[in-house]
Amino acid sequence: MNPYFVLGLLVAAILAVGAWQQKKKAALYELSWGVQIFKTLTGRHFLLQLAGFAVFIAFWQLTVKTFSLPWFNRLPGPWECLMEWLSPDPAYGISIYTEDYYKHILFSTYRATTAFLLATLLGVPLGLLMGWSRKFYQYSFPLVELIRPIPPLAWVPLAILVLPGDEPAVIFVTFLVAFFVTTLNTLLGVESIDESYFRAARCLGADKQRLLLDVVLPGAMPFIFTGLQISMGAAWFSLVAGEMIAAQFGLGFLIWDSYSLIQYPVIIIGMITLGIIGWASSAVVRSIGRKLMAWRERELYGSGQSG
Amino acid sequence: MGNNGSKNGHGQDKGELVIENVTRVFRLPGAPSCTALQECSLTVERGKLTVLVGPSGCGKSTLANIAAGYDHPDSGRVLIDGRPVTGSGRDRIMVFQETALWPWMTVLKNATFGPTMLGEMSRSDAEDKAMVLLEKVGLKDFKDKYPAQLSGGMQRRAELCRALVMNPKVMILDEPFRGLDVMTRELMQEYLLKLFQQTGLTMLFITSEIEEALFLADRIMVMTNLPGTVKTTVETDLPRPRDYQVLATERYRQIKSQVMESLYEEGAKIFQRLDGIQDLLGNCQASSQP
Amino acid sequence: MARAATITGAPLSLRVRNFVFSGQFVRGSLAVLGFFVIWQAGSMGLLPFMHAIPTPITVAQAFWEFMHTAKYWQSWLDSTLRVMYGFVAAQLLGIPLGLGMGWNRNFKDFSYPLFELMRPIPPLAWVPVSILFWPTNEISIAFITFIGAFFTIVVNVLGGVSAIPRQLVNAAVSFGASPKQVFWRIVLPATIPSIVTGMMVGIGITWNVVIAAEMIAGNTGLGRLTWEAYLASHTPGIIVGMISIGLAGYVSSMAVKMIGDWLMPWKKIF
Amino acid sequence: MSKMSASNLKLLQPSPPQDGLACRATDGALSIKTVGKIYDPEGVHVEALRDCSLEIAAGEFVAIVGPSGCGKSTLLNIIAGFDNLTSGEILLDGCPLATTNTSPSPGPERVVVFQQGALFPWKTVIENVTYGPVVQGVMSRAEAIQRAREMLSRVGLKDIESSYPGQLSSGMQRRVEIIRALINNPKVLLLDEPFRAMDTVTKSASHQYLLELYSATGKTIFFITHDLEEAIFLADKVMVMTTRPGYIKKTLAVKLPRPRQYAMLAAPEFIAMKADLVGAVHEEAVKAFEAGEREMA
Repeated sequence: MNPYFVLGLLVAAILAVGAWQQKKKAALYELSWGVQIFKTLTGRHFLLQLAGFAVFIAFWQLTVKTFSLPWFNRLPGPWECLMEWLSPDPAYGISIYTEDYYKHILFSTYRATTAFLLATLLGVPLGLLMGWSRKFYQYSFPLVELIRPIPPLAWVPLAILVLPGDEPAVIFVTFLVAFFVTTLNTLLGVESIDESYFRAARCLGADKQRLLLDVVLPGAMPFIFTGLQISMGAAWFSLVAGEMIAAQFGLGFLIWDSYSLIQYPVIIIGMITLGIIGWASSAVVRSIGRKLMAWRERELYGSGQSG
Repeated sequence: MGNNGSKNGHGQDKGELVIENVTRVFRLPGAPSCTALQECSLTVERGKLTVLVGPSGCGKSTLANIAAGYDHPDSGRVLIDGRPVTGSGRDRIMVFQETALWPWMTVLKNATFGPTMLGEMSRSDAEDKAMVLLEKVGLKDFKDKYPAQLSGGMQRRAELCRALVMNPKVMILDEPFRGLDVMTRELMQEYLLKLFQQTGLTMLFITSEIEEALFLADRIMVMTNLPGTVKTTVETDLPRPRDYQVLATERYRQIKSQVMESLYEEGAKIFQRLDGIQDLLGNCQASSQP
Repeated sequence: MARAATITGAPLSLRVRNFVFSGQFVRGSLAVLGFFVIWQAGSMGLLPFMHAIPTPITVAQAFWEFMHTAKYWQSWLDSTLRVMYGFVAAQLLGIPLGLGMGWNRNFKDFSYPLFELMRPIPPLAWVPVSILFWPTNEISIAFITFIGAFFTIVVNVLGGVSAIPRQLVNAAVSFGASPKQVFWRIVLPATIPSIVTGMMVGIGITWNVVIAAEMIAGNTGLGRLTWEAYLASHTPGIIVGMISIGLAGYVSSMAVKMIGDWLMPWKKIF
Repeated sequence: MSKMSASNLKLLQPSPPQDGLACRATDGALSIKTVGKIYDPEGVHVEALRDCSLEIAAGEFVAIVGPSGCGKSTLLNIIAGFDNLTSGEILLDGCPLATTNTSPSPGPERVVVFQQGALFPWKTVIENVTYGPVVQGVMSRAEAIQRAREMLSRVGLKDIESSYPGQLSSGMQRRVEIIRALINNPKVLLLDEPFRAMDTVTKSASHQYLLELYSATGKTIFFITHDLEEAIFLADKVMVMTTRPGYIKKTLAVKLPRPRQYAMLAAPEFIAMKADLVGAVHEEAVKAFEAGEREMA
């Protein structure tokens, strides 16, 4: 398939999504769909955003290719990268048509997801327990504070040595960073719960176990999800570093490997792919959080009717 | 602008605030438009303390924002001494429901911000003037504290001082004591009356509490529920200075019944809409016959 | 209120004594002690996975040796300087950008989507591009460090500007302040807490990034020191490196906190 | 409300007391005997209550007024079982509820309605109301829902059972919270300034609902406020508490007939009672205020 054709398809898809969103907006402002799209397209907001992108792409193309300025001329140009990405027959072996591209994505996603889930499964209960039991907090908090200042990436060499193989090492390092973020945010969440909720529950006859289930967990939920979103970002952050240092596959590896092999457009492809996946994964966490915290959403939108 | 305005009782720089046929409609996406104010007119007389009472959400704050110039009416106008004004200006200082002291400045810096920023006064003159006012409200020893170090009541007093240092023509107070407990609130009211009597400023005070209105006002205006207009005006001709002895007077009782009847009628309308209370109105009407 | 009054009122000696004998202190010490016991037991092969880890005493000895080499201190200096350059540059560019985006709608429309597009790219993915672009290795590592702190500070400043309570600005406007005065005397100080939060988060990220970048592409620095210990299979050296990095991160966080306290005297009081 | 039919109100009558309670209570008379409370967290002691004694008969509505920080809430916390006492004892129907030897434990026979409201924001109205009976296991979920629906509809809250508290007005929230307390059939209802920060009109409506529920259930009510007018309007007895250390300085029996009506707010005897109390309270308020300012300086 022709790369231009694919490019056209992509642009069309983006436009379609944008137009669909305008339909919702049109209903909100009681305008017809066409008028709404026209208003958006000619609105200052949209034009400025477009200008922002245009200036950036133009700057990239002009400095790197057209004028080939010193320093800049070592980088690949935007068009070159785009064509490589969309090419059925890529010069350096990585494009949306090649199996390798997806293999790298899959490896990275698998590692990030495993680490993230592990961190959530361990970090959330630990944080809840720390916030729920004073004694447990007093035992565990100094330990957490002892280990936390060490940047997770400093663990890489030790992890490789101690754990069997590179794969667990990379996952461990990714896990570690996500774990601390999740635990501490969960703890913060429990601490943020107003004392009167605990008192009310005890008044109504709840025992300690019920408190954990009915007050601590739902009360800390907003903070937990803020923590999970940060933890997702942090997981990708250290995953890339781990892969660059110690892995055989994955996007971080791809970027570093392409650098060594002088396949510069692939670096940019890898970066953009990482950006898209990173963004998408936090969007997933965010939407799960919204589903679980319907009460919060409704509170925000329903506040209009209070009198 | 005379700097001695805060001293003399009836200076010529006290303004008269007139609100003429003001209408304000809010249009929000996805919701029916809401008329907050409809042809609302009122006059705040020179050197008088006028209190505007109404149920919450009746458009009182919208009116205050328009009078202060933070919001613009769809029609109608605001006049100070017969001169129409638009936008906010230093002739109308507003004291807000939520504290608006700048948290990074000490009490004294807050109070002297206005005059020194405008370059009207030297720093030391402004500080002298501010200190006189701070002393009056018992904050002399707190001049170097940050707002977060003060109690709620102290913050309100500091804010009053900050506004008075600006020597405005009209002061607009939008439920300034809301959220304070009743007892602190009563003490704040006493401070406000003291300042009012000393400066003779024109004040528009907005509240939802009848007691507060009765204690402070020269004149009480009751607002209708949405769309807001002034429904009843009651002259509060109780003797000043007022203290709790005034509670026992017959005139106080009359005024209270009158305002209560008018206010609860509006309140009942809201509650019919929200919750379906029927009886509040019956009770209110009974209250007008002593 | 009653409690707040008493805590400040008690004499220091009493407070210290109360603290030392409190359950909190005893339990915390027990936990830390337990940690070292487990470490020791693990190193002696009593626990799975951990036999490769040297005992605390071996590590302490290695630490002592490291402290007598010039290279160790040079690594401290190199890493700290890289963090400083990147961090300071991120503040210098990020704070005005964030303020600009918060203050001017048009500027925000122009730059924000682009900014959001770049933000999810992990800082370390910039390593190859950075090495390609910048003439020296030193600048490229500092650049990656800069990327790490830059996005955080901008997001925080932007959030801070948009969260300024409306009435703080309104009050100044009604006192007759010009837009310029409002910006310098109200918006800027009101944003300082967010700036400091951004700096606190940023400094943590910066150390993370520097360590990784040094491992991947550096010749010197604490990250490299650790990596070289790994290459030489000198396990105590790895742990010394980790501890040093932890210390460095901790000290810089404290420094940033002090700067924050100095910038915000009104927040320090409690 | 007077127009509410008698059959409707029956639904609010207390159900027969549960068996198996150590002290079988039918009424809920609370007697507080020379209670003292000293906070001593870091070696410097603050005396919140000193020799505080008061008697509340079964089914009586008592309002405690006093300036902020005078120990009203401390007393309520001790009765509710959130805090222990340093001296004295509290008896409920002659059985010790709190003494210096017992560790505090809250329970469904004395439920608190909180100042800022403590409906669980993550539970719907019906889940909130049924929480107590279901957790205690005294009703099945279906029974509890049935009963909650009945009770809610009697206070004008019919169509909101699947709403979250955040979607309700403050007046509605407080009514739901009172129902959440009453569904447990408590002996004493403890109200900690529940109508604080409401505007006059909402407050008045909330008063009406509370009085309705009081006359329907006949529960003992311990009501804390700093609003004199509210206290007189609602209560059988108004007690004035001093600033720290707190004790009862003055007790006033309110001789207004029930049902209370708004006309009474402007009635001469009401105003006379208010004037009687104002002096005592004002004195304490000024003391507390000055102490507060000194403390901050």
